[in-house]
Amino acid sequence: MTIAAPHRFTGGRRIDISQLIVWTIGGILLAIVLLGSILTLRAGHYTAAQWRDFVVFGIAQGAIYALIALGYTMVYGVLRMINFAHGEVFMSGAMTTFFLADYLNRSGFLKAHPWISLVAMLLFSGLVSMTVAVLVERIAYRPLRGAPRLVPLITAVGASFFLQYTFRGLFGSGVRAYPAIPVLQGKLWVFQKTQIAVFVGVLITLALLVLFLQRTRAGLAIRAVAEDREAAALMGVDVDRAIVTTFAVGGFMAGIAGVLYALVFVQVQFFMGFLPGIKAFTAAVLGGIGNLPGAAVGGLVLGVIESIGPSLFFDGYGIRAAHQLKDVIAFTILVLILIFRPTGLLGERLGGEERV
Amino acid sequence: MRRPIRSFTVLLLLLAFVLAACQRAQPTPTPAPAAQPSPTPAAAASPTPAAQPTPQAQVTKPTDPIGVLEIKPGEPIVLAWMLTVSGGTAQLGEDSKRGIEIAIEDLGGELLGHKIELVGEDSGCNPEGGQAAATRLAANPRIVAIVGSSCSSEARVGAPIIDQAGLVMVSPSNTAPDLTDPAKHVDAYLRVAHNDKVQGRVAAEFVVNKLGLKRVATIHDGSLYAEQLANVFAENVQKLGGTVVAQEAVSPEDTDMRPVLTRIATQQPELIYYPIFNPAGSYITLQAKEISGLENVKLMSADGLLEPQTVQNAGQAAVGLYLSGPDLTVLGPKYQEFVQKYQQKYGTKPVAGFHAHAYDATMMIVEAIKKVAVQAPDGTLYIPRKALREALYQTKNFSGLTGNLTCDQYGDCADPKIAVYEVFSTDTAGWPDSAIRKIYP
Amino acid sequence: MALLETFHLTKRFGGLVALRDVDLVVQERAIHSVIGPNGAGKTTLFNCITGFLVPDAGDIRFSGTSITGLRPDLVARLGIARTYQNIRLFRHLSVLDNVLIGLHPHINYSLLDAILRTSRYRRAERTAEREARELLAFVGLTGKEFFTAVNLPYGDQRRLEIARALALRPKLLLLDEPTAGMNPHETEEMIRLIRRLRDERGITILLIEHDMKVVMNISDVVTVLDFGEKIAEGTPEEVRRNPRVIEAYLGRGAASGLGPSTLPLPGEA
Amino acid sequence: MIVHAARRAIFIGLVAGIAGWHLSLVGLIPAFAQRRLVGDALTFSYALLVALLALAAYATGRRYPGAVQRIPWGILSALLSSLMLFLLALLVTHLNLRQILLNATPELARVLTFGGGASGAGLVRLLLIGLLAGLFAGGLSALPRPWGRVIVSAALMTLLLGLLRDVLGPLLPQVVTSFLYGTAGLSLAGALVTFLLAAVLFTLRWSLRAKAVTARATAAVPATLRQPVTQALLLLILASVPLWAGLFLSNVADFVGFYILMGLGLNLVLGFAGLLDLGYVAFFAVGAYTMAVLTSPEVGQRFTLDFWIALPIAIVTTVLAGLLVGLPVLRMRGDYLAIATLGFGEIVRLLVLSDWLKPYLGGAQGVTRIGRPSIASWRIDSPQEFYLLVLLSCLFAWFLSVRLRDSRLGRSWFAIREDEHVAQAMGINRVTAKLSAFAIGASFGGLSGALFASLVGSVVPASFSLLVSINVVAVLVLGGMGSLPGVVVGALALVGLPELLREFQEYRLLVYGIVLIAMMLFRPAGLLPERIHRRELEEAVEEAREIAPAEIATGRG
Repeated sequence: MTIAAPHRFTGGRRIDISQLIVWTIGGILLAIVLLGSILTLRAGHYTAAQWRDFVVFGIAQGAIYALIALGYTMVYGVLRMINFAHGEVFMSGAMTTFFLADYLNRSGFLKAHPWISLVAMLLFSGLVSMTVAVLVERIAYRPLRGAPRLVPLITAVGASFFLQYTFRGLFGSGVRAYPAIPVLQGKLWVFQKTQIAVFVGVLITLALLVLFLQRTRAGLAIRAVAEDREAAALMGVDVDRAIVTTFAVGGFMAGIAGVLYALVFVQVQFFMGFLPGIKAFTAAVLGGIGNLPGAAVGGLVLGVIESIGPSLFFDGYGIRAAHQLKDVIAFTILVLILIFRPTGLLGERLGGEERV
Repeated sequence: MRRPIRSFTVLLLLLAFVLAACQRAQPTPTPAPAAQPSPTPAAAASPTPAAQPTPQAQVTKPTDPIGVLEIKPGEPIVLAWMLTVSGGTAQLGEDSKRGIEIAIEDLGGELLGHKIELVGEDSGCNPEGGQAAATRLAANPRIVAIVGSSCSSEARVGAPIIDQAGLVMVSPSNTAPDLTDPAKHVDAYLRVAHNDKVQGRVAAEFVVNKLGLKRVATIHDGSLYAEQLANVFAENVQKLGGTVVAQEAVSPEDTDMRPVLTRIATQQPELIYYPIFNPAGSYITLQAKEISGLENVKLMSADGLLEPQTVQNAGQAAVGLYLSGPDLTVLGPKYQEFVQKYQQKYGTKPVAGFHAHAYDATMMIVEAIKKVAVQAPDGTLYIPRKALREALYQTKNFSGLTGNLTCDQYGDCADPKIAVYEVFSTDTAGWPDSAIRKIYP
Repeated sequence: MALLETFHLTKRFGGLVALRDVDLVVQERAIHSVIGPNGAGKTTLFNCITGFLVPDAGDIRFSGTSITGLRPDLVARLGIARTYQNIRLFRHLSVLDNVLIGLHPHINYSLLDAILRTSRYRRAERTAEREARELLAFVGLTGKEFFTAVNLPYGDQRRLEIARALALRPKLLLLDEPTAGMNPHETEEMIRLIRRLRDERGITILLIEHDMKVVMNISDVVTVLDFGEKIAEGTPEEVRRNPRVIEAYLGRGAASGLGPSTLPLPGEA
Repeated sequence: MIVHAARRAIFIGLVAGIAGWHLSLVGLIPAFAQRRLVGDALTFSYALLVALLALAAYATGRRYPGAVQRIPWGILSALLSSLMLFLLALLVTHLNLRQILLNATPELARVLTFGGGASGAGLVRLLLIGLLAGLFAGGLSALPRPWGRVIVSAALMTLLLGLLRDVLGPLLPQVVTSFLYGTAGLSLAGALVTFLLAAVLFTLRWSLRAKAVTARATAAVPATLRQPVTQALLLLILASVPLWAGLFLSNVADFVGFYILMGLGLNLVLGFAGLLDLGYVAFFAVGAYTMAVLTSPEVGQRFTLDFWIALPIAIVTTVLAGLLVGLPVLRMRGDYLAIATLGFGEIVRLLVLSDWLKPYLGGAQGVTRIGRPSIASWRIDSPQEFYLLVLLSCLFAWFLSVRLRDSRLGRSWFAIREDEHVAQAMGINRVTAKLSAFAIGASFGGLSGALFASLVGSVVPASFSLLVSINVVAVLVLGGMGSLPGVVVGALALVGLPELLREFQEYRLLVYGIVLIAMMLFRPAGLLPERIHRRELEEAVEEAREIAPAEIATGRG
């Protein structure tokens, strides 16, 4: 029995006014940005070298975002939750390592063996951050596995503030300045040497991370849990252990990011984790959360947009002190990505979960 | 026995509410805080003219349009500070706080037979902190007067709150011109720090006349102090024949200043003037020389960065940085004595530029209290608040550590001496002499 | 007369075709079953009908008008209610509230009425509560109005889910494996309940069911899906004899966890 | 068995010790060293330390049925914690850690050892106190049902009274004050009397409640609250606050009020509709800035409106802002929603901060000279007078919350919170339900912001940081999401108490962090769980027990 279809449906969901409004707003924003860029470029205040500088600064900042974003993305991939406290994990390494750096500097070791000192600082910072990350997982997240999603999110926010103000209480609210590392002073072509150190550090870390995930049993376990936790458990993977490993690895990278941050920006304080944390999250979402290369790409893209954006988008309109709007750009990108392309630029690796 | 009395007072209070409400409606619509301060004592309003307690005054409690503070025997006279003692600007406020503490110590901790108690609130060097601190201080009815605030932003929102509460504040380190601008000044506000109209002028003279630089850029951080000082500087540079090629802003939380510096570099300035605070100030110091086009630019900041932290944080990059600020080198032997006390008490030389000002502010307040306070035979002390304010405004040739202070009708009391310092070393152990030296005037 | 019709309904997920050209006609006041091995696309069909999924092609008509791509809540308001395979109650609300939420589209008062508690509000709330209690009585949950839904025994949860669906005053009720996890006695009762729904309330029923006994027992029409395609349709008797159906079940019987014995062979009751 | 018990005791002892290290080194314990509670001896620091030790003992002992086991194991872990504390005192005294750890001062060592110092005397003192704390905790928990609780509550009450000396002292009649309080903290006699009085009160309350339970009345407290007499009395007390509270307390009450308003608003969004909004401060900011721009002569068009005209405009603006935030996030859930709203909150703050909008919104310097309300000839000026306005607003918001909760809209929010998918299948329009939650919730925040701006007289961007949002979320979490009385309790505890305890200010965010984590771990429904929910749960459990005891699934609450 076949019936000739009287009407063949081709479109998607019928048009919804709320969606229409959202798309209109998005369109207007895009138009503003485009028009601003055109106006700026036609005015021609900036030389090519300056645009290049913007990109270089953006990449240096973005590389650090990328390193932190990797931690977000890994945890999200495995647990499907945002580790809100990740920015503080990053801060804890940088803050604590200041004292090591300061000690090395005072004792003259830093001058004598800068490379050894640097590696020691990176390792130390990584270990501190790792410990903090694992503790956070153990205390604030693990007991709540299986609770409604809202619950671990709230503890994550709590953990974030707890860590911030613990470090404030321990080390004070003042700003601490890392000693300069002699071999990293000065420029190489258009780059600062510290910036190059950051790129190299990020590349090495990323490579090690990929190797770890692809080539080790622990990495395999993490990937299995990320794919399907129940199935992995049935196959004999120790889920808790895989999750702890994820936190540990993510924390270690955040710690390394902390020292690299200190190389570029020198000053550290207890609040330093908050903004980079949010930005790194933005980067992770931008690249497609749960997707490792995505986090790296997202970080770089965000860094560059932040660096170029204020000049490119707003200068054309003659907006005063456009640089102040840098974070507005970052947050707007975050919101827009979440609205229009929640799977990010490179796509979400770990599908499966419904997000209607 | 007490209960009925209490409820009676409550009733009275209620009545007073209503009466006050009715009364207030009739006169001019100008609210109290906006009223202009009168340089001369309003004879009808202020109860006790400057002299020592008169026999009549000893018997009756004085009256005062904004209230009389009553200090019973055995109760302390409460002075308060409202300074930034945390975060990146902690040294600035801590330094001033020590000035107050030394002043109280010099008084032997006592005034008119009452102990002096010092309380305080951290005002965080931002408007919100000023708002919160002022609100808390205003709610403490025991406070006589306040030494503060540290940063001009704090005062801008804090002063009206203090004013409303009937208190008075003397700032050791606010320098923004706005605060004593005739149109914007609030009655409760005085300061012993210089007005930045002076600092900005001196800085501009130094840059244009002494250094011979013509193209300058300015950066502020959105704070009242920075914004206004940058503006005054810019105006003066233009007056002296220079050009201001860029006026930019950063926010105090920014860490990456390279983009904004690159924007400035497009205009090829010879000097960047950024009168802001730490840590943002140190970020600019650190990052400016990295920018292509700014390799040879001169950097200059102001008293907000006149603290060892600036040199500690920026390290080698700080060498060559110019800093304008109060000139402490021309101060007399009294100041040297003070510094010695400071060193004895805190184990370090003064860590910022406004310790002496805080000392003077405290002493000025104490003088004024002595003038207006009325002592009852039983030792109870009455301090009429409006009269206290007026006494402060009448301060003339008060000999303080920072010079001879005379207050004008808008609350400017300073005897401004501005110097420009240069950072020549990264050694902050013997701050200030080991790291900075005066080069102008 | 046909209450629900689908024409060439197609839905893909990436490369996987969940539904392919499915034509389905559900007659008014029928009990119509959809069967098929796991992954045959039954639940996808339900999701398309209720508006949660937008089909890639094809049309769905309800009482003659197209409802394709309509928002789920509008579909529900037209009179299509559903239950879920793994019970989805409002777990932390009371039994009564669960049903009252089902009545949501039928309660009419404005926000202002609610804030001022006008007579209109009170009347509407009273009527709604009465209806909710009636529905609870209908499914046999009287006396448990103020239990929290999670605290109900399993069978009661199933019944509550049906009561909640009934609160929408549906013309068509989609039941997704209503007897899953029930013991024979409970299953008996559920079958009776489903019959009563049609007989006493005149509701058309579209049913997904794995238990062949239930299917054969109550269905007027059975549609068989396999790999997203309709392979057979007819009375239980016809379907049971259809060789393609037997092949679909027997061929992969072991893999789908549904042994051949579950499919009652001809001649059995 | 013994080995297991010992391991447990040691573990808990160590954990408590580490907690002690943490609290000491972040400065919380030394900060309270000057705050005397009872007499000259008992400072708040000591009370905290003793509480920590007792808690360790209690946590260890509660596993075991009888006092015979409870007490010794409890003592063991309390002693272990004491040892840890002593170790810290030793470290602090003999190593110069101050360069790194701000609070590793000799003063800390003195506080930790109860004045004994890092010497034999200190050790003996600490161990003795550990022993007593263990004994006390073990003994208490071994007492029959109400007594342990009554004693602990009464003790806490006494400590609270001591803590609030400076606030309460001036309020009470002088006779009472001079009897209760010494030069600092409670006098010994005052403490004793307070303790006994409190104990009697708590016993009374307990027996009343027990009676109520046996009488099978539904939940005792709300029932009495609902009685008009109690309500009127409560209202009268609340309304009379400005008469007896003085400037300072009224000011605190105002700020608590602002947070109650915001809490009630966020409760609609988070508690009722289950949408975690981490950018709630945006609405507070919009309300405050609208009020500022409209009534201050400083910015914008240089015109000023009257407060009463500006207020509704501010609320309408916030509702629009609520819709604007709500629309794009309609399709998001959980974490994404939280982050997106957080982004919105920050965008609002950054925009009002910017130089770009400075001519309209005042930039970093904010806006001052904001208008105050006046009724006829009565200018509402002081915090005391403002209190009435705040109280009225809170009551209105409460009233609205109740009415909405009991309406079909409220039910549709609950449905969305419980299961968005099913809610839609039940004919609930997700768009209207969520948007109405956002819009109405926002309006409360806007009202709060407008009042805040007017009371303080100035608005500055820094007042609208993420911390405000977190603060409101913490208020809700502590009180219980969805629970209206919970909002009040949460605001009193998290906003009111820190204002009253000056030393506390610096640690308030640390405490928020602890509250958020601890509540979620140990009491996710909050201190005062949502009422309907609880009532149902109790009844259900009770009745279900009669019907089908085996099949009750334990609910989350």
